Amino acid sequence: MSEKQRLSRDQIAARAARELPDGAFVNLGWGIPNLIADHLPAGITVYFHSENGILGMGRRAKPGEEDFDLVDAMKVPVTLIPGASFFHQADAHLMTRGGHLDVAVLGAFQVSERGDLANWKVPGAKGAGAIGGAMDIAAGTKRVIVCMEHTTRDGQPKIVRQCTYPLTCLACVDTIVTDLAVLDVTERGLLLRDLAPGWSAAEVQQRTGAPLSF
Amino acid sequence: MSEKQRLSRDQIAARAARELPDGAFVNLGWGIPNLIADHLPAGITVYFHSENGILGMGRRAKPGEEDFDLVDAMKVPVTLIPGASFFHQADAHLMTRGGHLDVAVLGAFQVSERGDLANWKVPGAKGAGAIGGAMDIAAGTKRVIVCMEHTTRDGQPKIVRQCTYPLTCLACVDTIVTDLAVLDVTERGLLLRDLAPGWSAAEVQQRTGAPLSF
Amino acid sequence: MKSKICVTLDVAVDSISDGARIMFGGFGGSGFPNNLIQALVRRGTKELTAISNNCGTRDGELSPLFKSGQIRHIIAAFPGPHSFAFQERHAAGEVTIELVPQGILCERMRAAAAGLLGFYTTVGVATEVAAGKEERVINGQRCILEMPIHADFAFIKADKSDGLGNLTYRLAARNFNPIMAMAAATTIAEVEEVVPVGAIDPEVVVTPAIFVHRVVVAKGIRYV
Amino acid sequence: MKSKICVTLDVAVDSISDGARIMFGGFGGSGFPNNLIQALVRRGTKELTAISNNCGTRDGELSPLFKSGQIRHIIAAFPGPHSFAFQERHAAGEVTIELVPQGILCERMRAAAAGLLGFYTTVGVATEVAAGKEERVINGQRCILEMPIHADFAFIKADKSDGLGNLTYRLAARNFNPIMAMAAATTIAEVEEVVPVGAIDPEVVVTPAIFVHRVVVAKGIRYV
Repeated sequence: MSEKQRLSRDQIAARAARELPDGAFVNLGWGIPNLIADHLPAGITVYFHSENGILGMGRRAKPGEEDFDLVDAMKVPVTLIPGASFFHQADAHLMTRGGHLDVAVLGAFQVSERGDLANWKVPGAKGAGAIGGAMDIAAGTKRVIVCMEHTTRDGQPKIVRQCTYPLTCLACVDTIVTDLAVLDVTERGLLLRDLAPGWSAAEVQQRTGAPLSF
Repeated sequence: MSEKQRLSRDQIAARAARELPDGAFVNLGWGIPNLIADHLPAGITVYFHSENGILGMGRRAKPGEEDFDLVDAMKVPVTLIPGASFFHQADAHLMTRGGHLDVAVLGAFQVSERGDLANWKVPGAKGAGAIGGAMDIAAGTKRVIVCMEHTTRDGQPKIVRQCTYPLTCLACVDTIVTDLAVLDVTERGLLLRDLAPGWSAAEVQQRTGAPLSF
Repeated sequence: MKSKICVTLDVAVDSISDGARIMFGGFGGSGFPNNLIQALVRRGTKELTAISNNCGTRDGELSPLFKSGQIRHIIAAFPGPHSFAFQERHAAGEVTIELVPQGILCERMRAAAAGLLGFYTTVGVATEVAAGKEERVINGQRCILEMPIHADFAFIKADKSDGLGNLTYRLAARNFNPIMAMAAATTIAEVEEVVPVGAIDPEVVVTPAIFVHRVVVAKGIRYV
Repeated sequence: MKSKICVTLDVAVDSISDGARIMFGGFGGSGFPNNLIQALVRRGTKELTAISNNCGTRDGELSPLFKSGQIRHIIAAFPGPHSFAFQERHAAGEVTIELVPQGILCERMRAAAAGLLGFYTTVGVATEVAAGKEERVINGQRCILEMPIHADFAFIKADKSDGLGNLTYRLAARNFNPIMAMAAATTIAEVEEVVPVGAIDPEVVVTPAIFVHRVVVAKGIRYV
């Protein structure tokens, strides 16, 4: 029996985009979150923040219009929207750590039922690892949304009772948007708020390493 | 027998001005220090710093050219010299506390032989007192010069073994310029480096509450 | 998207409740949000904690709020020689003050802005300022632990705002305003002029819009 | 008054000795002092500690200093996927790294700049970053003590300098450069252009001249 259709990475991003309020200041992390800017609902303006000191990033630069002094945190040339501003990296992280951003959308390897986040290092991997801005962003942002596949490639749950990967931050995740569902981290555990088309709560629970309430 | 001639406040300021190196970044405190800008030797450029976020203050504004958004820390309208810059008060004090200023010249009630400074509160005075920027400036600046009268109005020494006035900062003063002498605070105590015209070392010692070396 | 531009000064301060902690920008007569202060006097909000460099001039800056008895506690660096209204209330025991070195005042507000929980400094060691504070030695230097200063509101004065709340300041009127804008939960800016979104060069914005929640146009009032 | 303008890149780096701690600005390919880095390769200074967001690209940014074996230790937030020269030296045990969350890296440099002796933060609590650090609870929040990062030199990249060293930056090339300029004992700036003193509006100076000790003109080099 082959698996049912899951949301594509772009569809996950589009679902997460619907979580962003109009006028919000938002940081997008590596991976699926970085696709969100292309999926904003019509009529919504979001001020995207980049750790290198930009508020108000617009769409990616088209070929020929790139300015390599105007890049996002993934090194991609971007554009500005009206009302943008520049500042230095310490002020950029004063914004993240100090709770000034409305929403951060981050990728993850694992999220625990209490909202612990692991997204910077694979256990046993060679090399030094790479923290970047994720720890400051996760610790400080008012609302942290994780976008990821619901399970690993070999079908193991990425939503677990306790993270086994090196932690990024304790109890920081508020919402998880996956290819199967939208979950909120609440004081009473994980709450299933939305399902991908064609999926049942029981099927999602089966693929989740922690109990869900509905 | 009347006292010999002492240096005037302007003469003290002029003597202190000779301590400032060309190109130095300098903060001037209340009282005699505030007269120093008018007594810079010819050919010397000094970048005066103000706690409200100015580097490169020039002379005081003449009547009619005042701009009340361009005032020094004593609320006096000033001018700028070429190469000036503005920044906010936290960066202004990052400069003071962080050791970026070359020299600060401050007034004082008392200085101890170890360079302890008391300049913010008179013991027993009514009211809340007034610290202002003095504690940050005294604690951080590379070289702190005090300008003051050598004794109180009733002839008591202001240079003492131990301050009896509320302290501003421990062991921060490097040099004391008075109406009688110039003294350096050294590891072996106070060193008499210069005398006002007509005054002898013995006479200065007599009016000083701590032993001097010569 | 809700506009941050308030139609009147009174609307700009209409959500401030008794007991609020409010930062007030300004230094040396420049950069004070005097119009917002007047609106707060009209509103009559009581039991305020004020955070500001000084405690008012003879008639202006914070003095109207001391005259009206609205301020209960103030955190300041330099009360100022003409802060008579404050001095009277303070002498009568109706107002308490925490005196803080000016740079430490900035730094404690910045710590709040930056989400830090405290910092060690040599400033104030062995002085009255150190009373009751944790002291330790780091790298051979005596230092004390200073805690962040948070506030519910910042009242600031800027020169220009765009429609989003990106701010610039005039000359040394900048002073405490950008730091307070970053530190408070809600920042209310009185400005000389609102310009269209996009009219301020992104490289010369001093306070990014993320720190500004309400903007109101009012011609600056200055007190000697 | 001695001029800060250096006639060549080699003169700009001529006082750097073995064992120096050096901050290097730049982020995402923008704002890197690549010309100064090349001068430092020519100079051959060894046993360096580098402080920078990442550890080099395939051929540029810090990689030449790893290839030449001049860096012994690096403090960084994100080594980067193409930092092959670093990765090789690190795997061979020839280079050690301290990995620091990016905002904390900024904040520790700023603490050095501002004369602070340490600060408490929730960032990194219960992670590998907290290993060996003092932990305590403040206002019910677990936090760790982070210490300032000092440096002997900062290599930065700015757009314009006036003859005194007042700097402006281009767009997001600002990134780490202003913070490093404030944090290091001696700051060396490579700039696109030197303009006359007075040609930069005092209100738009980003790095005041007090933080800049040497300036050298060099056209930016960029690495993908």
